[in-house]
Amino acid sequence: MTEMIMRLDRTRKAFGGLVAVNDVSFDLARGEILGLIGPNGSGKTTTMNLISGALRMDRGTIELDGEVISGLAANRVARKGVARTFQLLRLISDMTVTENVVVGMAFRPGQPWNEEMVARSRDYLDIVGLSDKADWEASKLTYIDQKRLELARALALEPKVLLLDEWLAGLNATELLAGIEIVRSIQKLGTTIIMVEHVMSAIHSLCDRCVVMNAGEKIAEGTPSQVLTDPLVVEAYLGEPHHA
Amino acid sequence: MISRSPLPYIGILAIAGMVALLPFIVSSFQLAFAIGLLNFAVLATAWGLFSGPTRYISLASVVFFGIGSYTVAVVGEVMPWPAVLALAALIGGGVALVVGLATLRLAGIYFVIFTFGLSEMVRQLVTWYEVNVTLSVGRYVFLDISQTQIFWQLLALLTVVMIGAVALQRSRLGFALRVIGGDETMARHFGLNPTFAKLALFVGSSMIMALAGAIMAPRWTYIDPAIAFNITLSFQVVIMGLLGGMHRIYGPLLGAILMTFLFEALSDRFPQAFSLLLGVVFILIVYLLPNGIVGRVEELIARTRRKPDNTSAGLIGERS
Amino acid sequence: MFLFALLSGLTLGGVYALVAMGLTIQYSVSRTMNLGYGEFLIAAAFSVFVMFGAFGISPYILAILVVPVAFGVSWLIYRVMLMPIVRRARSPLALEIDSLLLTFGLLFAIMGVLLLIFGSNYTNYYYLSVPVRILDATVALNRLVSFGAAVIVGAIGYWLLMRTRTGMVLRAVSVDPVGARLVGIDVNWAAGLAYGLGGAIAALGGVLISTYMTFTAEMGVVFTMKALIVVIMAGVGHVLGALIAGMALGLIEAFVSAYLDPGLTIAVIYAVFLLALIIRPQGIFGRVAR
Amino acid sequence: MLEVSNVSVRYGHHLALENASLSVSKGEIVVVLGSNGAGKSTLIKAMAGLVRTEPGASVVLDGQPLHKLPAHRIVDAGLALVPEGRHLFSTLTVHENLLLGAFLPRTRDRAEESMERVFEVFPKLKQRLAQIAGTMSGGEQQMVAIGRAMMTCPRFLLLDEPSLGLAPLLTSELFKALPSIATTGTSVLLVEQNSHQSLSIADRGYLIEKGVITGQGTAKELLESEEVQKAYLGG
Repeated sequence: MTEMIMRLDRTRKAFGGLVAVNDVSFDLARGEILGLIGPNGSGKTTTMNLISGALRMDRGTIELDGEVISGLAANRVARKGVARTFQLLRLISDMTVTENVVVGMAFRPGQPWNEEMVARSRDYLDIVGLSDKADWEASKLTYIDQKRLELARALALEPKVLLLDEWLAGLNATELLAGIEIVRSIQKLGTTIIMVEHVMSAIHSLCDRCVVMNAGEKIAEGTPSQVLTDPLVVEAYLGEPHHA
Repeated sequence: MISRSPLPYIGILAIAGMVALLPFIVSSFQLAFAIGLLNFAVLATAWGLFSGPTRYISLASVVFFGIGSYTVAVVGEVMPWPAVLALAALIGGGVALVVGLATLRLAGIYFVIFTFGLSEMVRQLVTWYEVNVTLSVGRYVFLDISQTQIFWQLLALLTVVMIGAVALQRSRLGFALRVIGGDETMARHFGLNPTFAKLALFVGSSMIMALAGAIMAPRWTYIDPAIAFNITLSFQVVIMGLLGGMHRIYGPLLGAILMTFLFEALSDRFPQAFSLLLGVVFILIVYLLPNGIVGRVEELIARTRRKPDNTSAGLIGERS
Repeated sequence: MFLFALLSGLTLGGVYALVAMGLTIQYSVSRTMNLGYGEFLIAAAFSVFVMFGAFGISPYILAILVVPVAFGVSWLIYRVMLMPIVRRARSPLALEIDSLLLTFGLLFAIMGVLLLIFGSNYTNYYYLSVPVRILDATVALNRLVSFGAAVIVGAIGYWLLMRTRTGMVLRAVSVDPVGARLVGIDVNWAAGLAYGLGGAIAALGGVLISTYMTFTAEMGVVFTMKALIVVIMAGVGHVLGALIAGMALGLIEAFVSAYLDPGLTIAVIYAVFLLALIIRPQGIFGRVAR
Repeated sequence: MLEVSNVSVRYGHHLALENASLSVSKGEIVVVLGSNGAGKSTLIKAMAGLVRTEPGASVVLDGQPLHKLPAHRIVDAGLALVPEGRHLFSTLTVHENLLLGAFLPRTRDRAEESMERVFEVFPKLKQRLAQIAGTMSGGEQQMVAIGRAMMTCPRFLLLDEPSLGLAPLLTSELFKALPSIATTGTSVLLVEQNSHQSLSIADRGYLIEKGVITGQGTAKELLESEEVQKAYLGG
């Protein structure tokens, strides 16, 4: 019997006439990596925004460790232990790498304001392999390193649940392998992860389970190999099967 | 980011110590000028403390300054001086709290527009109260406080504000403001409450302005709402902050020093054209020094260090 | 007293509605906030005052001269003063701040010119100040005529925005500037036009108000403030809302000064504004989000 | 004939598009395939003049260079974009949205004729003319957006992920409409993730990855390519 850390119950969000997330429910087991997949515009990112409190949902509930977090503002959700990365990088470009990591650390509950944070930021930079550039200005980093820094900053919040929004997108084959290793090492540290991802090879090798969304609805749930052979899922990705 | 070095504090105290000797060597006319300068230095620095990191342009400095002056006019003779100052700061902070709670959770434009008319509203309320309740519009301030004492009080206030500004920059709140200034949406996702941080700063900055108003009040001997809440003062403060550069602690201070001399020269030579010239100076600053003198100097330094890189397209009007 | 307050509220509200309509057109199309807006109103009032004094021509006829000039000046201000900052702006927020600061300077520059020429004295002149009895209240004819003119021009303006091609283009730019560029609209051309229209409307308001109100060179700020409050309260870009809210503002002002104290009008308007900000920050007629 | 060569776009320090080149002949439907963040939207925005390109870029439509023109002049030159997010005039009616498509003097006289063309492709819109555009469903809004672009009488139509946010049924309805636009001589370039459906109506396709165009071929070649299958479905 696995222990649940997060539960989404009939969450719904509409923008004007468009229902972006339509009564979506799923559970998240402690320590697992859940892939949230589906074609573009299917409501994955909106779901992530509902969990992280960036958007207020119309109805439904989200629980974290038995506590209702839906309806809380984003800053409160973060302090409860949900961290995220952003699809479009949101680093503070005129701060150093270390300072950007401290952003993740400085505002979590009970964190004293002292030099120790600078030393601790090294630990998170080590995990993502960025400690040799700790003193660089964030804007001087390459795209890949900026993605690493986003992750280090999210880790610095010491979250119970980590939301990765297409964190592996745009990496080349070698970088992808390294990225997959980083995500796996984070899981080993005991963090539960939800990842929105398009890179199928990463989903196959990382995810314990997948939830597939299409047009705002959950259409499938199961292991990666189960869902990716599901005819409904194949159709959602390919459109109508091409009968030649 | 986190620094314990006492050097900036020592520097500020040393400079303040030297300036404190000024009343012994200058004429009373020069002292009066120095008082005006110190007052603007305090106001502009307090303004920059809030508007710099948040980019919320406050057009209401005179509201808090006027509240401070009026507090002195009302209770100056019945309470001990330190209690008067404390009360002035409290009232200023209280008003700022109400204004901030209503507007700081909204986009910056609402705040600007609200502060734009706030001085007019407060002036009307005070006038109405004086006419209907106390039955006289003006008040006399008879306090036994000399020019020199006013000078030292303002200098002490400025010193405290500068030290406070350095301490703020090294504090968690100061760091929070840099994060909010960098990316407010992102900041929320790391446990930061931007509205709270902005509110704290706005209240603090307003209390300083109220204190300046209180300290300056004994200079006037006569105060009425039109004098205490004259919107031109707000305007002067904004222009000083912009000229110096509001993204650095010492920017508004620099702007205050330069502008006070400029105002003095202008109002002497062209008393009739004061508004016009101010307006023109303002427009020129927006075009030529968008980041103030400090920003321009930093730009020049950066340019000599490395070649400029032409980065990022604008959001609006590319190619057009 | 009630009828008197109602009548003076309506006449005042008519002009406020008109003036707010001009500002909301400027703001929503150009996305720059013009704090110097009220100066156009006051400058027009002074120019009519001078010309009426010199030639004795009716202010309403002088408007035919003043309004187009205001259009041209306002258009020029956008092209010459605001376009450079529109071009350099890196984000809508930066543009908003830059335009606020720039037009704040413009406010003082125009006010400074007026102060140089006219000083800071209260100014007025007499035109059509014939009492007219309506039921048991007396109203000056100039107020009635001005009200009528404001209503007619406001209605025509609204009709032009809603029913003509150019009106439709202006609305399109205010809703989605990117979409507008993608159908071939030159957004800067539209913004210049909107600035011109706003300035012309403000000048007309100034002409109308000058016939029955005392004014000073320093009064432009107050009109800008009231127009801003109406625009924000109505919801940015909502023209009909601005007309209604402007009318309401005039009525509130008249009743406050009749029943409470003439010196408290702005304080009460501000209280209403504060309430509106707290309850409906997107404006009474505005929508939460697109 | 449209020829794009050496288009690079930089956002800050991030090179979003690097030396992209492609060409589309008259009446052709071409699709650019790429994953999220690959740079396909940037490519299309650069062509329409919505983002600034690095020096050296050139976009030439039937001999006329477009890369120095502002966005509204590019539309006048005959290149129309249906953007991501649609950018409809949401508080205006469908009719007004379509009419605004015929804003340019060269299209104004033909407005009625163009609107008939739009109704031929999207008959549904004819009954919805009085509706406020923002209140329509995603698919209907996409039709209005394409209709509005058709009203500009383009020689060349760009579509940025038209299937985004649409249910599969609506997507196929939409894609079926595109060939009828191309039959009148209008070329179509669309960027998509939805490889099968878009390739099934396209003549040719390009592949884009990390800001670089990495491959091209006829629609048939791409459909049968294992690499394409793998990149978009994980095989």
